[in-house]
Amino acid sequence: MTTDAFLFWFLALVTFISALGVVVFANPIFSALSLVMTMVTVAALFATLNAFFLAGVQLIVYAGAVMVLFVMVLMLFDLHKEKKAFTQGAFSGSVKLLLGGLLAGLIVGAVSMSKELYKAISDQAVTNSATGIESTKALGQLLFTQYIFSFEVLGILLLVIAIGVVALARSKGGTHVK
Amino acid sequence: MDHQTLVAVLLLAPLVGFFINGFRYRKHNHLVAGAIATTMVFISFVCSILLFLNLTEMKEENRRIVVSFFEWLKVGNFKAEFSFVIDQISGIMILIITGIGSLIHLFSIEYMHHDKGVAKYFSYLNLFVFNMLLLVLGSNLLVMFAGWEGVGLCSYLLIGFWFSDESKAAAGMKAFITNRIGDAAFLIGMFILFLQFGTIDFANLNGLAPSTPTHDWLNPLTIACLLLFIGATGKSAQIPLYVWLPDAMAGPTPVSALIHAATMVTAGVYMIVRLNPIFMAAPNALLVVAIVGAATAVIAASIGIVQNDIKKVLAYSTVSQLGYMFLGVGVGAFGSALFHLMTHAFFKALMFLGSGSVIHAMHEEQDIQKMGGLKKYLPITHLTFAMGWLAILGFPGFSGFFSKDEILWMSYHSPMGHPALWVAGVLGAVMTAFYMTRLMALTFWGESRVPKNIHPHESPALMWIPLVVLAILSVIGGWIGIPHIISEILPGHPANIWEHWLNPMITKIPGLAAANPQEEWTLMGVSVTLVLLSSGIAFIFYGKASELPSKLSENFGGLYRLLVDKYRVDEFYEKALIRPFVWLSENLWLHVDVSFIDRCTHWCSNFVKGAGAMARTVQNGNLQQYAMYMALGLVVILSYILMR
Amino acid sequence: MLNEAWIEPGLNHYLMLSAIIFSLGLLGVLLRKNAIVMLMSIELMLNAVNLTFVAFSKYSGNINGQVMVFFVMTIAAAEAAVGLAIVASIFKRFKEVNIRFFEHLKG
Amino acid sequence: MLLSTIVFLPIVFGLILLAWPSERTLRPLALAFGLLEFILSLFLLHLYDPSTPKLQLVENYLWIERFGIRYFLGIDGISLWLVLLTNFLMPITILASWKAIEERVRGFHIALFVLQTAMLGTFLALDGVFFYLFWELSLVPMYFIIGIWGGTRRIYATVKFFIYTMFGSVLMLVALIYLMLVTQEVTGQMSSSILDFYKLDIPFIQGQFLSPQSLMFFAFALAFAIKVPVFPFHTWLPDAHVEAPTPGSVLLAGVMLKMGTYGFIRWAMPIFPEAAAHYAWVFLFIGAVGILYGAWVAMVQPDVKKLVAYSSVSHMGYIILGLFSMNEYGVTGALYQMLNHGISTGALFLLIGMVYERTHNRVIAKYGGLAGKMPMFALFFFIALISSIAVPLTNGFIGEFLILLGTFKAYKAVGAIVVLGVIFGAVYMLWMYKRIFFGKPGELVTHDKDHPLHDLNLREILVLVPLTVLIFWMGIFPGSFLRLSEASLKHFIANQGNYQLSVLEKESSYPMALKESNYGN
Repeated sequence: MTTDAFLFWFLALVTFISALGVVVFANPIFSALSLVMTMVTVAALFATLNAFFLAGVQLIVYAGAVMVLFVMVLMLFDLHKEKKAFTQGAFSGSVKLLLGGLLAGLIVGAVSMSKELYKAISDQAVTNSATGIESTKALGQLLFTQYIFSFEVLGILLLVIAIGVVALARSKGGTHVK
Repeated sequence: MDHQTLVAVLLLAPLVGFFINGFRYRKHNHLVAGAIATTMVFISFVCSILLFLNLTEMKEENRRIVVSFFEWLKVGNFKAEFSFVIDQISGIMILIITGIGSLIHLFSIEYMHHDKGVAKYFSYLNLFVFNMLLLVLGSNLLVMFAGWEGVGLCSYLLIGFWFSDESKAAAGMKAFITNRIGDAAFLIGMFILFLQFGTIDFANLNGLAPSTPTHDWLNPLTIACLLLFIGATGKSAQIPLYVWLPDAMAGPTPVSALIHAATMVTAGVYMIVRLNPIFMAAPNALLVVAIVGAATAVIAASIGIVQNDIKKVLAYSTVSQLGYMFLGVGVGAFGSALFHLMTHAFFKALMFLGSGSVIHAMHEEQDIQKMGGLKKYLPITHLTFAMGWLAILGFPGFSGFFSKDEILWMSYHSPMGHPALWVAGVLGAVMTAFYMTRLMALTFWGESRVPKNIHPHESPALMWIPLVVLAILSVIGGWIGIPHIISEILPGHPANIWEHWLNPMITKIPGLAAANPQEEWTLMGVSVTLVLLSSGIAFIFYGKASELPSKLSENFGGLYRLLVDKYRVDEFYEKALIRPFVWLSENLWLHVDVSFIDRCTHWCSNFVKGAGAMARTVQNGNLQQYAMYMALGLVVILSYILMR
Repeated sequence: MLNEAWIEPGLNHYLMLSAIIFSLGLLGVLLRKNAIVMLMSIELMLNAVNLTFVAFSKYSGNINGQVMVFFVMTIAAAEAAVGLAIVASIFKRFKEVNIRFFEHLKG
Repeated sequence: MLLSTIVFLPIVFGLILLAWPSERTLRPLALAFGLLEFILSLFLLHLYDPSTPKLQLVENYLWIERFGIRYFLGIDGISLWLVLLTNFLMPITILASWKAIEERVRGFHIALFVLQTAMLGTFLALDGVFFYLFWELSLVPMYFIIGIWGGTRRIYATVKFFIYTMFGSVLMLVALIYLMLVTQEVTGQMSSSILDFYKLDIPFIQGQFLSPQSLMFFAFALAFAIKVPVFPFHTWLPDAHVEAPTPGSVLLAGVMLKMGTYGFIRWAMPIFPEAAAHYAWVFLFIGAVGILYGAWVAMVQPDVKKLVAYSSVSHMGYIILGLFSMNEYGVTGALYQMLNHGISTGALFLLIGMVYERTHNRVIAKYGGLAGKMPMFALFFFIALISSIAVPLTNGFIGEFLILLGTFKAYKAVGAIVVLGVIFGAVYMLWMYKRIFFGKPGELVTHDKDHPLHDLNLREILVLVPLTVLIFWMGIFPGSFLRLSEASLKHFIANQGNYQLSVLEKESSYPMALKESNYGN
């Protein structure tokens, strides 16, 4: 087993467990912490894929900012441990579980059976794969040349959302009089 | 004045009167309203006389005045002009209508003087005269039908004149609806004639009538004639549609005199006489007419025997006399029927007005059991009423004698007649004599049974003048139609003016044998004797207070009750026709309309609603369910792509 | 017994991992009652997608995939912010974060 | 341009009313507009050439080229009188709503004017899609008129009315689209002009219901039958009438029902001649049943407005019967009866509305003896009534007579049965009249000593007099009306199997000459 392989399997395992934790923990705080863990491992997986810049962003934006937001909100709400983490309905619940399983199974099965895709792409990858610094540079170049318009639009979107969120948060909870 | 103007004035004068009095419907002055109305009808009367004189001056071959005003309705081949014809038949009719009409208007002035709606009353009366003139003058079936329905409408309005009394309003409605039944048949008859001959003009129709009569019951002509006759039974109160006429006595008495005795009810007879060539071509229909006429004459007379309301007695008498007219028409004696129509108009109008005078004197009391001995209080009324009584009896020399006798004779003698019809006719005459004498005796003769609080008094001059005029007419009116056998024994041998006058308009009865004078004398003698005998019996019964009538009624209790209940025909109609229809209507409404059709509609809408509700459960606002559907869709699409 | 080629991580491994995490996230959205946890599950799903992008980007040598991930992250952050703000304002009003409760807000 | 002006002017009026600043002068302004429109439509009488069955005053422009949909307006002897009837009733309706409508006056008048445009458009449009547009548009204002200004169950009634009629219209739309596709197949150019529809020879198989022509015919006929409404589809009508405000009832009975019968004579019968002839018995049957059924059910109605509504069912049965007797008497009578019914039933609804304004009740049993309190009202009611029961010298008689004659000529037995309707018509009307106007004063007539019932005032008399005049005018001089329709109806009867219409060329017609002389001055 190579280092790469070990790293991948280890990270995959941790990611899976922590993702599962997000879904199954009854206490939202634990879910949030599991999510942080998932973010971090996904960031690490990015790094194994040579996307160092994205790994950084993932850590800063997600694990840092977004998760802090979540945790803050949770703290703000001061939720008790919920008695029931899942919505009611045994039938619909099992259907949902089945659907989730089916979806995962279908994709996994499809991917595992597609040897050709793997081969064709991975052969190419060996020759074309760029190193970390280069990839960050290329990303920046792309962002500010080809995707400049989308980038700016995104900026405006963020601005709008920032204002909207502030407006929402300032409202006294709903439009109706109590 | 030319004919057109004369006819226009004749027709429009009553209409103008209608409008004038109609617009002053709030006014209460009976003299003004009455004067306007009477003048208008009198103007018509003058026009009628002028026209009639014009008519007499014409040559006999084309003795007719035709006046056309405008085209009323023209669609395809159907053409109806608003045109009027004055010939031998309608010439007499307009004289009767406007003449008697004027007298009755005159009578009404005093009779209605304390009524608030007097202007309204006179406007209705004028409208009636207009419509009646329309009926008799119309030169085609459609104009006649316009008048036909118009008089029915006026009759409705006048019967229900005192509308705040529920039963009077109901009587008016009954009259109109019964008439409507006849009118519907009349319409179909008109359609058949039109489709058969392509015209509805009387002159053309009569000209096109086939000369060889058809004996087929299903021949269109027979059916058309029968349907027209049903129309006539409605208007002229024959079996089976006579029931409205006795109820129609709810109206003011002069109205009964004008509409329900003298003019409107004779419209059926007039119509058949008008179309006599057509009817002669359908002898089967005439047979039905004769039988119905005879039956009506007998049955109505029998009911008349036991009536106690003075106007009801006269009403049944009218029905019975109309039966005679139809009997005459039915045996082909159109001239005699028309003759009886005229004399009946005289004496029945007289008697109705006389009864009006009595009622007026008795302060609206109509029960003859509460009268008696009125002779000394109402001498003029009594005298004139007695003239009418003698006339209706058929007392020799009085008008009724000539006309009735002729019908009886023809019903025996005519090849279309039958001795049985003659017997029925005589039976009717005998009963008529009985109840009329009873009426006279109970009202005018014998002991006074007048309640203490009523003080009868003779009517004012405005009321008795018409009575006198009509009485004179009742007496002498028959002399213009003296039968041949009588004229032979009279000095100067007066000709039968009537027959001569009408001759060109009346179809000859085929195969009519020459009269056997001996036979005729015998039959006349028999009928007159029986009539006198019967009135004698009635006089014995009712002239003085007698036990006999009550004993008789006890002994024949069943028959008596049946007569008093008028053979329970009204009850039968109520049970057999009216109730089932109301029942049907209610059930159709509640069970078909509301419960079935509407429920089907609701079922449809509920079905859609239910389907919608089912579809809506999918969209219940449960976010996770939506997400589940999304996932489901994703799985399905994915598996479809992979399985392909 | 593990196949040597199978143990060595490749594109397929990343894709499978991403599919599994995505499904977990989906299940979280479908099953959890708490609206905030649902939002977190959405983040999970987005991360799974991001992982796919990056893996494809690596194995196809095409940097465009990473650009897309960059965008997705931004959107995800925005979405989380808005979602949380809504949940927060509802919570302030009703003291409730149960997603089934939210459906009563219609009308 | 005259027809376009007539059709769309009411919309313009509506817009003006929308912007009109003064609430107080709203009604007089609307009345003036209504009168203006009526006077404008009187020019039609002047410009119309009655000697030809051709379409006149035609405006024909391509509207949507791809589907061959045209802006196509034209008038002939059939639509002429219906247009005049609509415009005649509108000012009367506006005048009658003076007291009946007290809330949202502005909106009400706008709805009326929109309705007027829709109705006029329905009568004048000669393009399938264009016709359908107006046909459906007419539902919208009526929906609001009943739904906003109606009685207590107005929502139920208006929704029922809307969905019922909509249901039929949708089938008609399907048939319309099919026809357009057929024109494309036959001529290569899709068209929805009625003239092209007339030219089509749609396959018809005797006795086979599923042949295209029969299906199309019934799709059209159902839409029209519901609107008319004939017997089994009539239940929306009593509800709609009872709940509608007086002006709504007047327009509904007076004009909107005629849209259905007009549809038969303009669209369903000539486009599908074989099917119409072959299935005439269906309509004769439901027409005859409708006459008797409507009369019987009317007889026992406790609510006077419902009674008149059911009498409409009966009267419309006559019209259907006349149309499907397919001879000149029947069809002429049917056209005439359309006008009569508009006038006499319109008058009855107006009268009922007037007494309702005074007593706020319509239950017959609570009336009685009204003739003593309101003699003038009783008189006008009686005139409308005798027109409704077809007493000669009123308009109703002419129509009913011709229809019965036509029916009897075509089918003896049907004619003989239907004549009974004449009797029952008199029965229910006179019985109602007796219960309301005669007898002892009922509780509604006497109950309020402080506010005795007033007889009609000047405005109400003004509303009724034109109708009364027309009742007698149309009854005594029917020729002056039938004259203008004669050529068209004759053409309709003579070419039953293969009905075609053409457009009157302009240069020969009188209006151009008139215009030139005007320019000369």
